[in-house]
Amino acid sequence: MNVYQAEILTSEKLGQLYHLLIIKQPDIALTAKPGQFVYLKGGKGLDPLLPRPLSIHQLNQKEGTIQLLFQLKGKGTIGFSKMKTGDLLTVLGPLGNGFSLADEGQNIVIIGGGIGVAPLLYLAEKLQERHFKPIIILGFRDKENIVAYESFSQLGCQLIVATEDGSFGRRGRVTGVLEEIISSEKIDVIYACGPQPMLKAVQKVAEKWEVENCQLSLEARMGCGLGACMACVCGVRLEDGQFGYRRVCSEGPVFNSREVLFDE
Amino acid sequence: MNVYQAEILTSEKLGQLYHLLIIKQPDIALTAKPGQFVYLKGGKGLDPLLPRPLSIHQLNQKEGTIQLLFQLKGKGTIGFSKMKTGDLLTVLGPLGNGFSLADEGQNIVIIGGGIGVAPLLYLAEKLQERHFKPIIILGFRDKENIVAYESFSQLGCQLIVATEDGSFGRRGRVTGVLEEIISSEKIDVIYACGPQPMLKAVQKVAEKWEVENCQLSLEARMGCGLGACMACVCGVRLEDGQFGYRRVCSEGPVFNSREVLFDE
Amino acid sequence: MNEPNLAVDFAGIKLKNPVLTASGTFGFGREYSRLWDLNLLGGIIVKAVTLEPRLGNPPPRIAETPAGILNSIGLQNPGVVSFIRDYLPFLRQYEDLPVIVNIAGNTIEDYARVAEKLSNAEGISALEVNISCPNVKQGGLAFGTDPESAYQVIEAVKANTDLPVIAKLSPNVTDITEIALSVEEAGADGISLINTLLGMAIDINSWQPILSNVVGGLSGPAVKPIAVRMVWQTAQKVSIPILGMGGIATAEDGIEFMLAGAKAIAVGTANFFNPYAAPEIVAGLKRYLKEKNIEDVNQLCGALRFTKNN
Amino acid sequence: MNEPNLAVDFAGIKLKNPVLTASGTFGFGREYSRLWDLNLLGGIIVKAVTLEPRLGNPPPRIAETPAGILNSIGLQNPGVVSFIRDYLPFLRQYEDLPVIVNIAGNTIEDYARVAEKLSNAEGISALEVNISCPNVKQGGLAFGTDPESAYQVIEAVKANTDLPVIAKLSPNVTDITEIALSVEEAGADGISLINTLLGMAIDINSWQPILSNVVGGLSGPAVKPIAVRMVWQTAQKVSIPILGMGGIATAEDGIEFMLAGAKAIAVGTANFFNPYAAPEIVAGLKRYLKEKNIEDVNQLCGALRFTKNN
Ligand SMILES: Cc1cc2nc3c(=O)[nH]c(=O)nc-3n(C[C@H](O)[C@H](O)[C@H](O)COP(=O)(O)OP(=O)(O)OC[C@H]3O[C@@H](n4cnc5c(N)ncnc54)[C@H](O)[C@@H]3O)c2cc1C
Ligand SMILES: Cc1cc2nc3c(=O)[nH]c(=O)nc-3n(C[C@H](O)[C@H](O)[C@H](O)COP(=O)(O)OP(=O)(O)OC[C@H]3O[C@@H](n4cnc5c(N)ncnc54)[C@H](O)[C@@H]3O)c2cc1C
Ligand SMILES: Cc1cc2nc3c(=O)[nH]c(=O)nc-3n(C[C@H](O)[C@H](O)[C@H](O)COP(=O)(O)O)c2cc1C
Ligand SMILES: Cc1cc2nc3c(=O)[nH]c(=O)nc-3n(C[C@H](O)[C@H](O)[C@H](O)COP(=O)(O)O)c2cc1C
Ligand code: FES
Ligand code: FES
Repeated sequence: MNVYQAEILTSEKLGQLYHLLIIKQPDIALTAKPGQFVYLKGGKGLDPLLPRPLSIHQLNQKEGTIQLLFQLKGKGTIGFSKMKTGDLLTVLGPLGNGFSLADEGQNIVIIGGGIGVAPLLYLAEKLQERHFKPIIILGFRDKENIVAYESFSQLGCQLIVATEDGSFGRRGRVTGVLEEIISSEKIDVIYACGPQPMLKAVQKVAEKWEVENCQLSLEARMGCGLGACMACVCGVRLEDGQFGYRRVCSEGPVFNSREVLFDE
Repeated sequence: MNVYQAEILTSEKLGQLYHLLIIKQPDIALTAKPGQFVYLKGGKGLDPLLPRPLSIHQLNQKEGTIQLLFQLKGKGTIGFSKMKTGDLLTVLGPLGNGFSLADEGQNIVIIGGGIGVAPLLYLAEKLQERHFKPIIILGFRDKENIVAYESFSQLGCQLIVATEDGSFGRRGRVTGVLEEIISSEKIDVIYACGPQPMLKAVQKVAEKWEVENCQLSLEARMGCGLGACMACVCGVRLEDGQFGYRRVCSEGPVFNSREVLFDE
Repeated sequence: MNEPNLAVDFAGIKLKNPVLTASGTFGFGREYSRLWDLNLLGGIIVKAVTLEPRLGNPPPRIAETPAGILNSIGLQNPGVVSFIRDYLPFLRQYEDLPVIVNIAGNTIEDYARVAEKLSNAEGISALEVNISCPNVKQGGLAFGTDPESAYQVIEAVKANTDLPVIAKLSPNVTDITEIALSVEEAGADGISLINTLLGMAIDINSWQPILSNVVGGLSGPAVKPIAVRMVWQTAQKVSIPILGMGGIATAEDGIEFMLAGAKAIAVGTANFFNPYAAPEIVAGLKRYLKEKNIEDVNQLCGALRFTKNN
Repeated sequence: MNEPNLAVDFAGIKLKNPVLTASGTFGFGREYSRLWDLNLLGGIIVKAVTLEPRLGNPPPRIAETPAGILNSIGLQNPGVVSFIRDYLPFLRQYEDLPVIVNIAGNTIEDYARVAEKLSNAEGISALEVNISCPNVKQGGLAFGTDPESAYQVIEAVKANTDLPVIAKLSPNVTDITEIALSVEEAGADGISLINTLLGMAIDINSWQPILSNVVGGLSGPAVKPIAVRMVWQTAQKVSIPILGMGGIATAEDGIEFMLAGAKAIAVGTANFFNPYAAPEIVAGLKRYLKEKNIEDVNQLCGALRFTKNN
């Protein structure tokens, strides 16, 4: 983990809502694990002031590159999308703990909602490499909001896409699909990333079906990105049963769903 | 005068210290007078916050372009120099009163010091167009600091360059050269732009040799650039003989040297 | 949906929209009128006017700071007589442009006399009493940081005018609500929040202060969070309306102030880096209301919601 | 020219250079130690330590504002016992790294007890007494805005420690020098200026405050002009040394503070957007002194010059 100046190799607009950057950073490409993220700033200016956390969407160790897939939300992400090939980004990373990989022979479901699919591609690929056959469920509001479908479908895993309005794939929510699957076959591991309401619903399903290893990747507004400032906490049930706060940047972003206490 | 989005057509580094931008802005190119300036900002970001005042160095009415010549000083000017061809600048202008042109048959000296030469090229050209034969004196610290020499020498006017260390042209200050000239021929009009110590010295020379029409182009830190905020004032002797403040942005930047009271 | 209502009633002044320009950043209107129609504004607050003409402070009077500026203009203005004679008639040409005159003075008596003179002029909608200017040696800030003095100034102004009186408070205080309550008690019809924060910048090459007055007033986006907080705190305590300002550069910024409790807003420093800021904010506000299906801009005022965590 | 001297003596603490890291922005040092050698620092000021462990405030705890941030961490920390046992030993590995412990409490008694406990531990160079935290319901800011309470806290801490005591003041006051004089009289050996300014940010989509604690502390480059002004004002009045902070992100910023009168400086929010900020400032300071042919960094302290206009 360190701070690097990384060159933008590719900058690609994906529809109105999303953007993909490929940047050159061999150290991160060599060491990053699925679920880890980088803390990204475009230059030394004070507007915006803070870096932005973005997951490692995909990486290529041979070429020393990493892919960042993001939704255009505000100053930070829109700023990144306007940078050009050859421009330098300041990258702190890789950060966070990442997903822990499943044990041999386990059945896995990967669930992503909206831009929450970002960290799941590299995860799915890694799992495939290790001969797991994860089922991937991706949910989006509607057809216009779909992102990274191509990349996921090229993996050759079982892929189910749901949209809330039914404009593409199945109609409904990903957690509906998840329950269907769990009720028909035993699932040992769930990996999930997406908006909080989705993660809450996944947490409930995991609890109901007693899936012990349900890993949720959380988001939080960050200060340092390193674990020093205590800005990015989420509520958890500590080992001793007490309520406490854990840092998403350094103790997360991935937490076991049993320990996460949303809304506290 | 209005706010425009102007495209950068040419962005050229001139040595370590200076930069030249050519931007497309037909309205300004059509109406700007020598000595006027624009108030320039590179995008909507808050860093830097304020626009920067830059003189009209040269313009091309046919092509609708204006040239800005500037020294790299801080965030603002360095930021402009990093912008690329095709990028848009926000330009408020043309602003200020500009130089008033001499009466027919008058003898003219134009004096510039350092980057103060910027507004003088367009002035000199305009004067030439009207068949004046201005003598141009440009002063720089040393050879490395010389800028726009080519453009001025192409005018075909009498051009004298002085450097403080004698590394190019004559050794010494522009005001020394000015006094030499004035003592040998009658000068009716002086136009000057440059650092304050130079302008003060020019003011003294004009007073001593009773050159009534000595026009100094001043600089001041600005807020609005329009005359509304009273930030950019310089001390002057008012018509009634009293001390007062005048706005460089709207009542200047060009003032008659008799009214300017430096250091007050 | 119909066009949303943008009109607000501020302390008895009818504003066709809640967007004004802040005193000192917009002169007496003439300069910006060359760029756009001042009738687009909810109202204009002109530069501080004093009893006698004021020279102001020596330059440099402005310094740029991160997302802000420091100024030490020092109330340069032509004096109340010249204002009424030479500047007011221009503004009176605009039929639907409430003119609020910012007034300042060295003594309570000064304030009273300026108020009196302005009240006899035609075409003024309200007085904004500047008890918060950090850039003058006498009066100014001193009045705005002491509840008792603040009270006295407002009381004296009220006694000398029939116009609505808006007290403009200084943020350089421990407890803004204490001063706010005091001016409310003194009869103020509204409160302007905030004037500038006292700041300083140093040139590390010359080792001198950048401003010749050494210290100056900080304004611009940098101060917005402080201003929003003060508007919110004050709105909990007073029942007179608040005119919010401090770093407003976009409609989004303005909406923050209104949700915090401001009934109207003023655009200051933003005029300098975007001369179209004020009319753009009016347009942006309208767009926001439409998008959110809100019929009346007044619905924003103080509408801040709290989640259970708060 | 020889290498310039960077060492300063701050309230009896020998610092090899005047650059520290500000409390709460640098944890207990471990995280940044993975990036660079903490021995490069003049000293470290650790996160506030309280008598009992603190949970802190619910998230969100941070919001970005123009050139600044708002935080409402709420003093989450493991408590003084755990600090001494679990965190201090790590810092003691660094031979030449003065450790200053920031302390906070709900009551004067709390402060006294924490001070006492820390004084019995080894490897602490000084205590920085936080009487200015805006993010806790009890104590915190209330102590820092009243000269009398400020006096009492510092007096109580002094009575319970032999370590140098640095009073960390709140900028949310009408007159910073009044509080500064009060803590000096109470025996403070130094003054830290400034803690955060109370601010607020609102999400205009949800109509809720961004911070779950509603208000938070503003820090970062945005506040620098206010901090420099307070350092300058205070330096005119007190004779104990000042530790300047508030928006320092570059060596140039640090030099401004020293010229205004700070003897040492601390880097806070800048650590977040440039994790190498502190060592870069040390290097930049050295470069500046060399370029200007200044032999000793102490020559900068309070060296502000005035032109005739001032
Ligand atoms: C560990 C982690 C990984 C992430 N990975 C991705 C990813 O791969 N792709 C992607 O599109 N987004 C990702 N996000 C969310 C992304 O960080 C935000 O969308 C982004 O910071 C928004 O910045 P902005 O300036 O565009 O928006 P603004 O709303 O203007 O941001 C304002 C401030 O709020 C913070 N903020 C706003 N939304 C979020 C959020 N959801 N999470 C954290 N901070 C937020 C910003 O960082 C900034 O400080 C991730 C977040 C975390 C915590
Ligand atoms: C009417 C006028 C015309 C000018 N024309 C030119 C020109 O053609 N070419 C050129 O190189 N320079 C010109 N200048 C000076 C130029 O505006 C400054 O060099 C520039 O603003 C510096 O900005 P910066 O961000 O690079 O430097 P910084 O020092 O970082 O600027 C900080 C702040 O101080 C202000 N400032 C700093 N120096 C000056 C200055 N000398 N005059 C006014 N404001 C200043 C900046 O505008 C900014 O607000 C002109 C100034 C004026 C007033
Ligand atoms: C250059 C300048 C001059 C100002 N002059 C006055 C003034 O004369 N009277 C007054 O009450 N406020 C004055 N102010 C304060 C503004 O009206 C406003 O309260 C403050 O700048 C905060 O708003 P802003 O951040 O949008 O600028 C002045 C501000 C600036 C920047
Ligand atoms: C996230 C965060 C946490 C902080 N925690 C503390 C604290 O525990 N104790 C304290 O005295 N100051 C605390 N501060 C204030 C800083 O130490 C510093 O005084 C302030 O941020 C101004 O400096 P800056 O602008 O460089 O950040 C904190 C600041 C931030 C941003
Ligand atoms: S962002 Fe600082 S601890 Fe996580
Ligand atoms: S810059 Fe505002 S009056 Fe000149």
